[in-house]
Amino acid sequence: MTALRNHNCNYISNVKINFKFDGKSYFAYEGDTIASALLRNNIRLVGRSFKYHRPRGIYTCGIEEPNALVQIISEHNEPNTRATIKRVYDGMVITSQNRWPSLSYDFGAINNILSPIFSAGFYYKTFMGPKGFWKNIYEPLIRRSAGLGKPPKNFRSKSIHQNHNTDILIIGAGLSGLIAARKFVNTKYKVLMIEQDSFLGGILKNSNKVDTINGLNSSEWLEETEKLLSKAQNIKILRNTLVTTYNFTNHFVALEDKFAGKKIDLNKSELTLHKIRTSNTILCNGHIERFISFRNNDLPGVMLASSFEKYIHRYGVVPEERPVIFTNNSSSMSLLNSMLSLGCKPEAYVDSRKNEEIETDIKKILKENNIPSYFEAEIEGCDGNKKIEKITIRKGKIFIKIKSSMLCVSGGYNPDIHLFTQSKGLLKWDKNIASFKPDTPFQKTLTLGSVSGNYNFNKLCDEINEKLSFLNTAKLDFEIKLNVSNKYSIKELWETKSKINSNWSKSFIDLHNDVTIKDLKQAISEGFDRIEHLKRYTTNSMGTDQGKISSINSLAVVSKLLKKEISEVGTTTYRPPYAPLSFAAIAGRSTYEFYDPQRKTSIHSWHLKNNAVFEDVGQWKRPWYFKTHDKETMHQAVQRESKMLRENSGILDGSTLGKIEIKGRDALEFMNLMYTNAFTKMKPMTSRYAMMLGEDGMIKDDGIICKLSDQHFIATTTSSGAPKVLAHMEEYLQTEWPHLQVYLNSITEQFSTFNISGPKTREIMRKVFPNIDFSNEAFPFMSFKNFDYKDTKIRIMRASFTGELGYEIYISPKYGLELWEEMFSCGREFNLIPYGTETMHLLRAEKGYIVIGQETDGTVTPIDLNYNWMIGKNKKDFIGKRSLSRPDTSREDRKQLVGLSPINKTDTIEEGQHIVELNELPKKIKNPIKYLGHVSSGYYSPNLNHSIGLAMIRGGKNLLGKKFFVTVSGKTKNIPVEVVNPVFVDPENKRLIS
Amino acid sequence: MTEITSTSGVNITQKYYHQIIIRGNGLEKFNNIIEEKTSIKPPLKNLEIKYDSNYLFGKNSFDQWSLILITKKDHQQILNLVSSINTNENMLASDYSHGQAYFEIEGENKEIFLNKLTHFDLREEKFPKSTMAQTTIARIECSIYNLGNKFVITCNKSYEDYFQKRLKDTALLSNAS
Amino acid sequence: MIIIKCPYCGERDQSEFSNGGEAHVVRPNNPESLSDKDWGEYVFFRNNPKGIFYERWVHSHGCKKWFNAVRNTSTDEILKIYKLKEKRPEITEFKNCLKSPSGEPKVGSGNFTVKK
Amino acid sequence: MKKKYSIASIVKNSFSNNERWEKMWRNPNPKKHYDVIIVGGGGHGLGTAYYLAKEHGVKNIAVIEKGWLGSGNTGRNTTIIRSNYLWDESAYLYDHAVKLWENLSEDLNYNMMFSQRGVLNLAHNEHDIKEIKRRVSANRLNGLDTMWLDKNEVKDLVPIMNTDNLRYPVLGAAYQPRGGVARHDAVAWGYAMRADELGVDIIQNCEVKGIKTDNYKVEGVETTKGFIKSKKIGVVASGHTSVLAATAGIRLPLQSRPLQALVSEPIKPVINTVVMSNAVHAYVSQSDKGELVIGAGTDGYNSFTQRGGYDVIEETVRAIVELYPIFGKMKMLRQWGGIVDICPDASPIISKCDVEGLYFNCGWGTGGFKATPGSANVFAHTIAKDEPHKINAPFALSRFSDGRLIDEHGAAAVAH
Ligand SMILES: Cc1cc2nc3c(=O)[nH]c(=O)nc-3n(C[C@H](O)[C@H](O)[C@H](O)COP(=O)(O)OP(=O)(O)OC[C@H]3O[C@@H](n4cnc5c(N)ncnc54)[C@H](O)[C@@H]3O)c2cc1C
Ligand SMILES: NC(=O)c1ccc[n+]([C@@H]2O[C@H](COP(=O)([O-])OP(=O)(O)OC[C@H]3O[C@@H](n4cnc5c(N)ncnc54)[C@H](O)[C@@H]3O)[C@@H](O)[C@H]2O)c1
Ligand SMILES: Cc1cc2nc3c(=O)[nH]c(=O)nc-3n(C[C@H](O)[C@H](O)[C@H](O)COP(=O)(O)O)c2cc1C
Ligand SMILES: [Zn+2]
Repeated sequence: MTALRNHNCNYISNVKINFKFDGKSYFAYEGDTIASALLRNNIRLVGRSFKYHRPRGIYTCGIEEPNALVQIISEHNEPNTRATIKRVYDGMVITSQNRWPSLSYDFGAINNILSPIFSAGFYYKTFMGPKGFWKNIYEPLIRRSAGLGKPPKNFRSKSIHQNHNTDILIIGAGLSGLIAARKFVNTKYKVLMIEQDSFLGGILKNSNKVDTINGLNSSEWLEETEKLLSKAQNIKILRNTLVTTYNFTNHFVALEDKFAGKKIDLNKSELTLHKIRTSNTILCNGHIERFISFRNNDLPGVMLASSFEKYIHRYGVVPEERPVIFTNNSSSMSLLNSMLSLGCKPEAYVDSRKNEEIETDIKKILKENNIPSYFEAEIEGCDGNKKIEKITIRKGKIFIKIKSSMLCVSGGYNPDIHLFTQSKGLLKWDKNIASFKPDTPFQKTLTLGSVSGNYNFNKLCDEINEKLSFLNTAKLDFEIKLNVSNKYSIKELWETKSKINSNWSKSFIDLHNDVTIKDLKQAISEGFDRIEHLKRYTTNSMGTDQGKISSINSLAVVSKLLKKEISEVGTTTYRPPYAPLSFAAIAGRSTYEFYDPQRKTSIHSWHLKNNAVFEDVGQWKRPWYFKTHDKETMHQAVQRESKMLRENSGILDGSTLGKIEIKGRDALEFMNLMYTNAFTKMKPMTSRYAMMLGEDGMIKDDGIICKLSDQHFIATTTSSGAPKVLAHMEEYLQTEWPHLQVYLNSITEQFSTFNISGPKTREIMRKVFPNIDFSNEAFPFMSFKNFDYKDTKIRIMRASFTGELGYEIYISPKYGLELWEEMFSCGREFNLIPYGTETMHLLRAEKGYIVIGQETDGTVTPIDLNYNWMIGKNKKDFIGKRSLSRPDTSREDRKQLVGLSPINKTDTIEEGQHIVELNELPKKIKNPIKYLGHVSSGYYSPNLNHSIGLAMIRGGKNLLGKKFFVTVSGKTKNIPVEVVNPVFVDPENKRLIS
Repeated sequence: MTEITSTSGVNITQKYYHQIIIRGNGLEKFNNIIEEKTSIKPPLKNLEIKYDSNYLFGKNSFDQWSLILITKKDHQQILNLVSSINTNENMLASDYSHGQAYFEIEGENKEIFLNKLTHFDLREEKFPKSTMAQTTIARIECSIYNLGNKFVITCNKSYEDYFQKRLKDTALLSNAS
Repeated sequence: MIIIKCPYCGERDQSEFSNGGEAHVVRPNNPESLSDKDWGEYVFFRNNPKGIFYERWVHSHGCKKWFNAVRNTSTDEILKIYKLKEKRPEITEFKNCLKSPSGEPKVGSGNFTVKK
Repeated sequence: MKKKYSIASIVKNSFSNNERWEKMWRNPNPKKHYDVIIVGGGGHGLGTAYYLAKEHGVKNIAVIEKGWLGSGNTGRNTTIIRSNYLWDESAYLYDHAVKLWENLSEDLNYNMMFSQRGVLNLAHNEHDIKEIKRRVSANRLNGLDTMWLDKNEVKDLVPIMNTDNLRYPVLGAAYQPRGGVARHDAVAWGYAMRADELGVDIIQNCEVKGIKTDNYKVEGVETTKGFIKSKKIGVVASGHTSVLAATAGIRLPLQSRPLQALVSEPIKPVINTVVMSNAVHAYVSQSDKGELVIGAGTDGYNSFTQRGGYDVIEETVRAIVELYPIFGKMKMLRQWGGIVDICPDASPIISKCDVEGLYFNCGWGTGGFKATPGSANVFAHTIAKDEPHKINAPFALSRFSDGRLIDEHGAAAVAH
């Protein structure tokens, strides 16, 4: 068991670094993956399997790895990292997963002994009783043993996104990708080429199949090509970037590892997620080798043949000097070549093909080098304790046992169809390569090289020239000389027969999820005879590798069991991502503080300085209340603000209110259709509270409408409703009433808006605006005027949401803060206070004014609110009108708005509680208890000195004066209340119009 | 002018301009009125912009224009212009001056930089010089004007703070690796 | 993610648009004259075909303009985009577009990957 | 029950190499005629057949499924089960289901792995708090176990949750301890097995092409395996229901939209409760196998493709990473979509229609898995008795004319 170094490898440096695996220090070279480094150190056992905790090693040399998943402790415990992809760096700390207490002595391995019981569907058939056992005993146990790695720790990412728009996307910079790219050098096409590895070359660097291209040896040709491509202005290459997702309309997602082989610096972006939109896609992403199932085909030491070869050429490590090779196809010749050229000789060569089917070149090499060869033979199985020790070959009826610690397996090559099928392209079974290959693309997708099922080097250039001929590129021809035979031949072989028929013997079909061929057989016998059922019942190909090296095998095995054609069996659905994709990268920077944009008013800095506590309203930050000192609670602050305002005056930053300017010949008609109110008789320069419904008759939004003229209106909307209202208006204008000449502009942002109200307000306004007449006569309630102010204009409207004398001031944000401060310096002597949304809500509730989204919930009509006066009776039509007369909306016993007053004045009416007829509730409610409705708003009124409530209750209009009970959260005793008029303060509106 | 960030190949500054949004039918009479009021011939082609050192006039869509005035002006002047346009029954002009934030982005890497924040196709063929577009950048709605050597981006003022931070964050992180 | 060609702004990512459901549903001229059932139909019922669908989109994060599209809902392919004022294209125009390469039948959700 | 599963049966079979298990269900050819045909072999359809046979003694039933059992939304949902709906009608319906869930594994002798690990609905702003408190109070009066938890209590249940340092902080949550998750596929398989035992013909790979009616009466279904006669037809085809209804000349107020979900790679237990957040669109639970099961939002357009836009996935993952920063170090293993049938009021339709003998159970949209046993149970009643059970009476099609909607939008933006 020793690994050698291949000194001819150019892709790995000589710089030695150190890392830790399961507590022990090892060396590696810069450029190593965890897997190549472990192999270099002769480590074969790297993890335990998912279900049976069987010892597992390194099976492949790439993204398809099903076994070698490790946890990176030095990177916030990153779990389930593929050792075959992740680069090592100096000081990296790694542990194995899914074992306890240690990798070699794993307690969970008992599952392997119990495995005959843990057959497919095991969980569904047991653990059903006695009652409570599932919840308290079985499930917690199952959970504890589930999962692979441990959860990560203390992590916050800074990954960024990069969008691309391009003409041509080439995925894979292997031989075919590079040739294709060379055709585009200095053409008019913008080309993006993406390669998952840090080096270009694909098969050229992963094997020694190719000898020369146009007379250059393959590394020289690579160098020439790289130079050519990097000089081309129109071509961009991304390395260390894996394409994971092929969406509709040629949209892609690819993940770039910015720190491949380096320690992550958390102040930087560790990953870049590329989002790509392209006109044409060229898939050159190659092939994936598959395995063959045999007894114990999961033992550490079993490795795919081409992966073994890749370790030699790409990472300069020969994992084992004398492995056994097992194949059913012609491709292992290059492995033989590679090994022999380094002076290593395989222990044996086992080929399932018949003597006459095997290439003469291969036979020649075997003979010349005296390699024990077995044709028309297969591996029966292998044995060993946590590693291969003995390999059994079956040749006819004879069994031959060979000692070796490694077994290189090749079951043939599958075109890597994952991305192609994600794009919804159709596949076809190709007998010659015994695999599925792309057939009909659904999008503008081309496949070149081995992904297209073309395993013939000599036909590669023809294929590329032909398939790209529709584009304006020159023909390219390369003469590719090989070290191996060009012919690819394969004989189907999916599983070998085990000579031991034990309950414990296992041939795996899915290594990751520990699915055996036996499981498939059992599932079929139970009636799960569709491939999708088999997948779900056995969890076949549902692991983190998504069955990359095994799914075609399982289809083949199943088709044999069902006696069907493999194309009849079909595949399961390929879904993104191609390989597990980092959540951090998907999220990008639009998370944490950037999760959603924040909107701030022009007064924001003042609010901060004055200890505002903010509330999120849509994307806006609005002052919720202001703290006068650190210890002041929200309740105290709101009580103080509310009282002060009704005594003196208060001012609210209302800049977030939506504002829409409506103008045009037919503006009046339009407004009459959009709102319930009638605007025809309304005088210019006056304003009106208005209600907007949906076609279902339910309240959508409300606001104040200012009429400048019949052709010109300004509407205000709720803060969070603003975009919806504008969109709603635009929709009707464009789609239903294009004959109306009306134009709309959102002017929300063009004004800072202040709502000032309270008995002292007029005095303050006079002081701030000494030239304006604020008398009742000159400036009546619900009127507005424009005034000059500095080099701008302001609009002042007499309106109020608190029930006090009030004005709304609209001013350019340029002067917003200045004026706001001015108001405070003038208002100081009148005890002017700033107040927030909570106080606003309290004060309006005292007046019985509703809030959209609080009294209304999408099921409330204006009639339910007793707002019949807002409905233009004589209007023939407005949006939602017809719905108000449907049987249900005209019912008498709908939920209607009322006020609630506690009979016992110290009781608190809680928002969200319900109105019932019982004074007490049972402790445990078994049968539903009838209720009349719910408390939509509940506040402690500092002005009445008791709790008040607004409520929506059944038939409320007729219940004035009746007594009911309101539930209390967490208590069984309800509080008695009286149904009252919802206007608690100043029902005659004396204050309002004072 | 406030410098927001200046990193390898990208230079972003915030500017303070005036702006008017005009709505109307875009027919000949409309164009004449606009020209008469503003002394600028409005762009006629959809998405076209006209500009010099004093103004930037873009046609956002078939019935909407935005006029950005680059040189410093009295607000009153703008408001007068707005109300004089508004004397026409079937036109709507709204002052957008102080409700918008204006950013200019220059430098050879400006496209790559912006494409970290938007999917918008900035390629010359798709977004030629002297045109404008409305799209989303950093998750907010923006207008973007292509002046060839630079892009002018405008968004609602309430996002100013957020947008600045996103720009800086992107510059910092893309610089780093 | 679909790419949609706004008739006014050009090709943009679908995330800039909002879908407005079935197209060519005209708001009744005189709602009061409708029966409850008919009015309910107008408010709540929209076609939901698998295959050719006439629908509305609005470029909500762009120019804010509405337009119509014909889309194959069994493949998401947009077959035609036209302005509101333009005539509704005849369904016969799209007869040949109904099958996706994945062999998606008219009724059925099959996720086929293999050519039959 | 013929097939009896237990640890004993498992051990016994293990000795015969697990080669002697019985078939879960037959694969019959369709007969010419059935008393009741159920179109759609999802959980609701199979359950309906089971209850029709078991509780109403109907003998001659077929379930016709165009793909494989559970290939619709039953096999692709995030499996969240809860009953804390706002309106009484919904609360009764969904809690009827939860009560059935609680005994379903024993009832069918098939482990559905119904795991009552509790469901949290997070509040991120004042509006959420108000909405949730109202719901908690209404639920309480309806006898449900929903409660309000403050931020610290939420944090105790889910310690890895980031509650403060985020754009929309977690301010509290509604918590329903009886809520949880179940193993989706097992639901279809369990019902199918027991329905089959009671004589129901489960016919897979048979697509109903049209419903034949004559003079407002159903006559049967046209299928890819020929015409099959029946006087009663129950359509339970989720996303495809309106397409089928159209063949009988019936219009339904449904829109079919993609709804997506995703799973992470499996890890050791890290989150023990189901957490839902409407405001930031993040629905997450951890399965018994260890993967995080994450639900996304619906795509904004009609589609029958069983896949949605990548932007929706991105939205969801942003929210997940925001709420649980450590999940940033984890990876998405697979994403997929289903086609959900969305009703204007976000409530289902379980109803007769103008055509005699034609019944619909649809409109479950994004949240019908939780209702499976309850819905199947009352739908069986509706078909057998030709009149609704009192629980599903309010869910009639006629509500769209008279306006008696059951608007659950407020209660759930996406009602997983
Ligand atoms: C991603 C996602 C997440 C979800 N998350 C949740 C959740 O967390 N909690 C929750 O409660 N709900 C959730 N749901 C919703 C839930 O999955 C569904 O409401 C529920 O499963 C519907 O069950 P069903 O039996 O009615 O439909 P389905 O399971 O869809 O069954 C309908 C069947 O009808 C078949 N069919 C269709 N047309 C025909 C035809 N012409 N002929 C024959 N057969 C036909 C289909 O193939 C399908 O098998 C989610 C849905 C999705 C897509
Ligand atoms: N005769 C034989 O035995 C045999 C067998 C197989 C292939 N071939 C020949 O070998 C040549 C192979 O060339 P090729 O270009 O098709 O394959 P290749 O292996 O040279 O290149 C594929 C490249 O794609 C990259 N890649 C794969 N998936 C990716 C993803 N999702 N994102 C980013 N990068 C990804 C890989 O890292 C690799 O570099 C062909 O000429 C073929 O005919 C011959
Ligand atoms: C609750 C749940 C858990 C899942 N877990 C996994 C999983 O661990 N691995 C996997 O590959 N797929 C998993 N899936 C997804 C399925 O593989 C499949 O994508 C989904 O059922 C939709 O089917 P389709 O992709 O064949 O269309 C899961 C699905 C659900 C509903
Ligand atoms: Zn547009």
